[in-house]
Amino acid sequence: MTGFFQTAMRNRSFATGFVITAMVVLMAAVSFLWTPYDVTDLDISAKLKAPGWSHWFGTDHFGRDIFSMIMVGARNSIAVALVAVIIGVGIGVPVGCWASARGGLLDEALMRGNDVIFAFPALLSAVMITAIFGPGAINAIIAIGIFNIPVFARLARGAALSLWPRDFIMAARAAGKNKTRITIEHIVPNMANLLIVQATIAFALGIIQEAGLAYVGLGTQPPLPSWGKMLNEAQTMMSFAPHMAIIPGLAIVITVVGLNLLGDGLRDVLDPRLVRKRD
Amino acid sequence: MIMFLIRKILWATATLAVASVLVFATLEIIPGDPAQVMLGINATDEAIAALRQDLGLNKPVLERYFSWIFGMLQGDFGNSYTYSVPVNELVADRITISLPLALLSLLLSTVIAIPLGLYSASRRGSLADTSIMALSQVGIAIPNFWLALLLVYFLAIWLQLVPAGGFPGWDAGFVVALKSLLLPTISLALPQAAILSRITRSALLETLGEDYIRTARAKGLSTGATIWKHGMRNAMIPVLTILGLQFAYLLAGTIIIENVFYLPGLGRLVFQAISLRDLIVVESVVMMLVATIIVINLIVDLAYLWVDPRLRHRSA
Amino acid sequence: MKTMKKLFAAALVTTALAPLVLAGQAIAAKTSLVMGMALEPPHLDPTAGAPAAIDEVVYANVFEGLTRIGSKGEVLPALAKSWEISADGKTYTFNLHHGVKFHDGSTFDAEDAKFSLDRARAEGSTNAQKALFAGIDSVTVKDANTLVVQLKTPAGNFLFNMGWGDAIMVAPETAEGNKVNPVGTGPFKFGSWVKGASVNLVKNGDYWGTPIALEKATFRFISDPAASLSAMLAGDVDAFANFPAPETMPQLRADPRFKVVIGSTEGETILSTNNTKPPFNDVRVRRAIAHALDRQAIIDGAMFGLGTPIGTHFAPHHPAYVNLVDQYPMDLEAAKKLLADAGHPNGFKATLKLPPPTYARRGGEIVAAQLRKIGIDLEIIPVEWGVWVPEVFKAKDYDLTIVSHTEPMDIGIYSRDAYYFNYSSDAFNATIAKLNETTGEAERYALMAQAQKIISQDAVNGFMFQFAKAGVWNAKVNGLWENSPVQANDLTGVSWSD
Amino acid sequence: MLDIDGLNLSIGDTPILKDINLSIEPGQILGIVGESGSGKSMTALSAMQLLPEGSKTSGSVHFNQHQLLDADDTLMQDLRGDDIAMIFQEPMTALNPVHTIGDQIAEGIMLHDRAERRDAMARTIGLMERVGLPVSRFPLTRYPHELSGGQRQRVMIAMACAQHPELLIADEPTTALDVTLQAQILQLLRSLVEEQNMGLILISHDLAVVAEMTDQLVVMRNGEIVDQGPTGSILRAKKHAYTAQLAEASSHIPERSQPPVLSELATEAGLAPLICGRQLIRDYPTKRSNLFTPAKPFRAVDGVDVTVYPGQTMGLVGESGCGKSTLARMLLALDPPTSGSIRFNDLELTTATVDELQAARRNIQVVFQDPFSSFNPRHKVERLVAEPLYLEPGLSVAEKQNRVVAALEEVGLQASALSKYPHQFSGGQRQRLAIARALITRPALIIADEPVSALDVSIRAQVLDLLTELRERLGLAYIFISHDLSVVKALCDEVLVMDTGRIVEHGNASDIFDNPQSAAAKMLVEATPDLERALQNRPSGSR
Repeated sequence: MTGFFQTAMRNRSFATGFVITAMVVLMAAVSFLWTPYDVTDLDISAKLKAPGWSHWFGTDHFGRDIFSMIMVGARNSIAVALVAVIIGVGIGVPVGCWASARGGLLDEALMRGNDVIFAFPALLSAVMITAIFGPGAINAIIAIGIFNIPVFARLARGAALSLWPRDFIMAARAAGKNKTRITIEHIVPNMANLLIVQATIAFALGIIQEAGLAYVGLGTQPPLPSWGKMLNEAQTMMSFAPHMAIIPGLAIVITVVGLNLLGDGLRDVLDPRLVRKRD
Repeated sequence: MIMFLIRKILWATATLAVASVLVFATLEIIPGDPAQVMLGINATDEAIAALRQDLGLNKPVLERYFSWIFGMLQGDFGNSYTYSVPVNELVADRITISLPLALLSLLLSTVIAIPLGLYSASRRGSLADTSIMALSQVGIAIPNFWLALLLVYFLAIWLQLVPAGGFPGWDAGFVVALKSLLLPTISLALPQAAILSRITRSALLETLGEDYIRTARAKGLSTGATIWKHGMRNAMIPVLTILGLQFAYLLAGTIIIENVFYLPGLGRLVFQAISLRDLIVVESVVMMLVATIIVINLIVDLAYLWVDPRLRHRSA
Repeated sequence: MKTMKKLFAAALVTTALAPLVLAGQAIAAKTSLVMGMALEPPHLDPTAGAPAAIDEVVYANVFEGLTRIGSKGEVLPALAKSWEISADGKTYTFNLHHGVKFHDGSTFDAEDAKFSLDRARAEGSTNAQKALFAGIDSVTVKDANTLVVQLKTPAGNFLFNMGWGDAIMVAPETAEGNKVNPVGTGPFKFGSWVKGASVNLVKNGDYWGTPIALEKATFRFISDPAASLSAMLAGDVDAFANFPAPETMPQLRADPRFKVVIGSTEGETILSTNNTKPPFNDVRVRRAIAHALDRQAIIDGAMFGLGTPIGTHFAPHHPAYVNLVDQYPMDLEAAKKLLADAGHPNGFKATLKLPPPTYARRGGEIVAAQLRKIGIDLEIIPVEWGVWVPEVFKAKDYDLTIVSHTEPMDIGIYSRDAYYFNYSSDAFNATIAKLNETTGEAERYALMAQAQKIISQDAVNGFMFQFAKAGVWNAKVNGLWENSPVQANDLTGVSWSD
Repeated sequence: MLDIDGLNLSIGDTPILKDINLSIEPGQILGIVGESGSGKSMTALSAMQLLPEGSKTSGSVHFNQHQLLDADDTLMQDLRGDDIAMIFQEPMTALNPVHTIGDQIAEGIMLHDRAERRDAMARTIGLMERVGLPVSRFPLTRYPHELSGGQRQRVMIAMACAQHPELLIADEPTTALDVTLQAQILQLLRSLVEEQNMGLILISHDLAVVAEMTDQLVVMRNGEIVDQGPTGSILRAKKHAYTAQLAEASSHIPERSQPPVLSELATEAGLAPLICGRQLIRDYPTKRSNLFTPAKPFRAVDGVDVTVYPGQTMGLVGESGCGKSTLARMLLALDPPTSGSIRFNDLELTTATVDELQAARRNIQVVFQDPFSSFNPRHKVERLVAEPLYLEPGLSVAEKQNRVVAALEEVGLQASALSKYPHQFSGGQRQRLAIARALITRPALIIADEPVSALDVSIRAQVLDLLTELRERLGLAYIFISHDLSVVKALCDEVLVMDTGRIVEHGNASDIFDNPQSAAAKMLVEATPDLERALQNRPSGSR
């Protein structure tokens, strides 16, 4: 593992991505134990302070410390995006593998199910879902996660299909192993690279989507801050408190860039071409 | 070919059917009562009851579902509860904004992305390539609504070059209307362009690694000619896929942008309809969008056939 | 880099186009007005829906009532040029103007008036304010221009009520179509409606009253505060009667292009409390909350200083207002003690359901933060109006909520049984009953004061502030209302100076 | 005409070619032989100046008066496809799938002769006729995927010869093809050389092929030329050790101490067959062409009988697509026959329960062709080789490991291999691993599907020896599938010749090889290049 890590760090985009992501994650982690100020504590008298010594990133319209909010917001963005990815992988991959292993009607059915989800305008549907079940982090996660499922299902199925005819799968079958076992022992490990890369990408997308939902007021709810919500609140104050709009935006961009670089890096390092995607 | 089309269309209808059930079911469990919303907080219960009657909200679920479906089959998407006009009309209004917006954005992102992608693929590793790719990395990461925010602030408010938002309607004059779509188009197009350029690049690089490229070179074709005649078309497949996805996204996924620029487009129609519990509008519009997306996918599939004869063979 | 390039390109394109358009606007601006509104009306018939947006478009512009409410809240003659009230205060005789025509050309007479009133109070009418007409016993036509209304009991506010948008006069032929094609007697005719965007009104050539200056009026609907600001700054909109983003006032005030007018409204913004739901059924808990609220902080934080603290449910600009703000001064210790007495020494958990408007969402965050200080831990639940109304307002399934009660003179709601506060006090009900029968101004004011004191005593709700109306309009526009005693944008007096 | 002098090539900092000197005259055929990694392809590519990025060259490559090394693109583009043309190994990928074959052939003509499309097409038709693809049956509007491998290679040749190049470079032009096709393609090339009097550089790993085809021969190894001169004399003299080794290996016959196990003798001796397939049929569904006529299935195996006795080695030969592998999968009970029966010892595999099958599988193991794809790249040898032990539940970790070590020793690998990953082994070693994996359950029958056709000749010889030795020591029976008769002849007791799903001939190896009866067998024997025969057929001394 360490060996892998060293080789990986020689890849520029992986290194950069890793550092950025690590920083963001660290920030989020620290925010559990310590933030410069309490983000739930409003100090109206100290509102709209420009970035400075007492408040590195300034304060918002409630006098909350934006740096602290960014820290806690990172926690929230990561949590939402991560769980959404986990949902996608956790449901999508088994479905994809199952479909490719069984083939025939089941395969058709499952993949059509995918198409149905695919046919829905993702963001719009996410809005619908959150509107129905009420805004909040959990529902945002579900709304985003659902549309991760078909992505991973297709990926897994494609990869698995290209693996099944391989000789070493044949050999495993000649050793009397059943499809489930083969899937676990041979198929999944060999598509892991693809999955990891796709996961980081989905993760990055998730963060943007969460920001979008929060921006239209359907994401995480107060008192917990979220980057998207901060942007929404900042809009009308751009002219006299631009830092409120610029800082959360940058936070999103930097985080997503970090994750994408990480993904690209992983792609190069792990070379997922090992199994060619086909669908 | 015919078989292919028939099969595709059958699946499309099946998908639509399932989708319709999903949509209807979801909106059945959505809390909130349209009549109540329309009449407001001081309305008397009998007034609300009367209105529910008018809107036919008291009929049993199945009856409403099927009347909805059959209505749609005859091109009648019902009447908006809140606006009390046919949904068709509403959509007809909104589509004159959403469609141009989507098309313009797609056009813009394509004209930016494809050339850039091809260029940096052909100059792989060069400074130009690396910087373009670096830029696209950032481009992908920028949430379009944030971009929109900045654009509005600088171009509309600061420089006063373009309207900050709103849509005067096409009858206000083509140029004027177009101007008001400018910022939304840009904010939608740039992030898409970033993605597209990366796809184009990698797709082209992929094909340039193929044996037949070497064959073409061995024939005496110049690098340029090789890329143009043997690289491009083969690289189109992934690009087409993304274009399809992006168009679908642009048609429906513009809610947020439409809100930033308060454009009365489809996305915003649905958004408002949801908060006003104008269920029939939500249902119908979502169904239309689903249908559109399915059609787009179909078109993309056909485009594949045009690009790649092997598929023609397989799907014959 | 790429981005910058695009921006630059965009700039070029648009600078090329700019002149044409700006020129176009400059000329058009003279006799036309673009009015910004936060919410789009679902339809345009004030007699068939509550949403303020309806009145704000058509009241006094397209539709008129027998009486109308002036900018100070006074009752003025409208289609009725005068009236007599019988000694027992139960018979009202209205003398209507002559030669009034509906926009479809048909004449307006007593028959139409009778139709309008009867329609509003009829069985199964969808009028959102049927209560206004509940007092009417009978409506009779004396002659073409004289209408007699018989009340069951004397009602001091009857003339005021007749000035509400829900009491406007409609023609039998066109009444049903008013939702999409409103036909009234007002100085503006309905022009067109771009759904989701704007409603256009055009000057009514043969208006019976004093002719108006504007040829054309457009109401543009901009739900998003940020968008409203950019629209204003970019000159897409000439005026906002009630600007949705108070935080931008300093900026707009500083801008010479605009005139910013802070006016009063009828909106008492309160922390509505479910008075029967434990622990809020305990007056000590409610008083504790009252003590914990820092009204000024709320006003500064949520409204950026716009608004007047209130200690009861009554408009400060009303002569009968009693200032009870200091009844429960901000005092955490007192609050904690009260909670302890009520058996909640460590506070408790509760929910706070917030409707969409900024004042509610922002105010809610602040209130939550303030109550947390005395150990009351509020879970914030944002809801759409479409959920708020049935859940909170109808089903009364809530602990606390924040809403601005915009109806004028609506302290009476505290006497309605099963109103969503779940508050009932015999003393208060008696006072209101008495008030309704009293017509003499002095006595009425006394009773109003008494009513105010009672609800303040019982700390029925957390009384926060009187909603201030932040009017923003182009400095060249004259004649817009500074206050809004009724929900309306009366454009009859508006003109451009150059 | 082409004169390579002191050519050195390195990619990055790894040297690829060292001091290459060779030349070729018009009408001459120069063969370059060598095993994989010997640098034969690179030599050719350097003449085309199509070397991979980052390659540094020194020395000189003269074509007529042009110095090709570091020649500018414009010059090379004039020469390429016009004066120097090239044919690549993989006909399946060397043609652009999205353009018609007509366009792809005409492209070069239009490019170099500035020809009108119409004229170019006219000439293209001529070329197609010449390479044996009459446009009546192969219209120019066909796409590559509509052609077979052989046909595609013909298209490649037409493309290369379109401009009557002075020099044609053919890099393993037939390696991907069946022997019969190989013969045809080589024939076509030879005739083209004669009638156009062009020079041909034929790159191959197969001595027999170059022996049949070439006038001059260059033997390469690790980027160096080890032996060079007139083909005949080189191969007869075998002066150079490596040349000798190659020659020996390519016609290597493992010597056997036991007599062949022949079926009739076995039956007389009353031996029970080990495995016995009867009337085996396997259909595969095909896409229906239209809604109404039901698709008629493709019959891959059509009523095959096959019997193998204990210790017997049964060869199974036939062109690719004749059903060999399908048959193998059915015998492995991986693919159920549509009809027919398979008895292994006394067990009917087609109806056996899962448990019975597991038991049977212990005795039937398999070795695949491609040593690269037959191992899960993510597992270590210990786990890979132990995989079949899944069939023997309840083995302790220690026992498993011992079994693995034992199996590795059987195939001549050390226990140190246990903790390595497959990519750390050479092709030959991997094939040994594959055999170890097959042996570990002590099977009675190993089905080997083209086990050596992906290996270089010297390695191939070693593996063949190993297989023979194991057979004799462990009394294994093999079903040995191959398209290469020489290998089969070297190893097998009896041979089944398969053609389009049927068994067309059955007999002992030598008979079939010396006088084949069935047309299919004849063709195979005919086409199979054979070094000895080739040398006999050519006049002594070089032409």
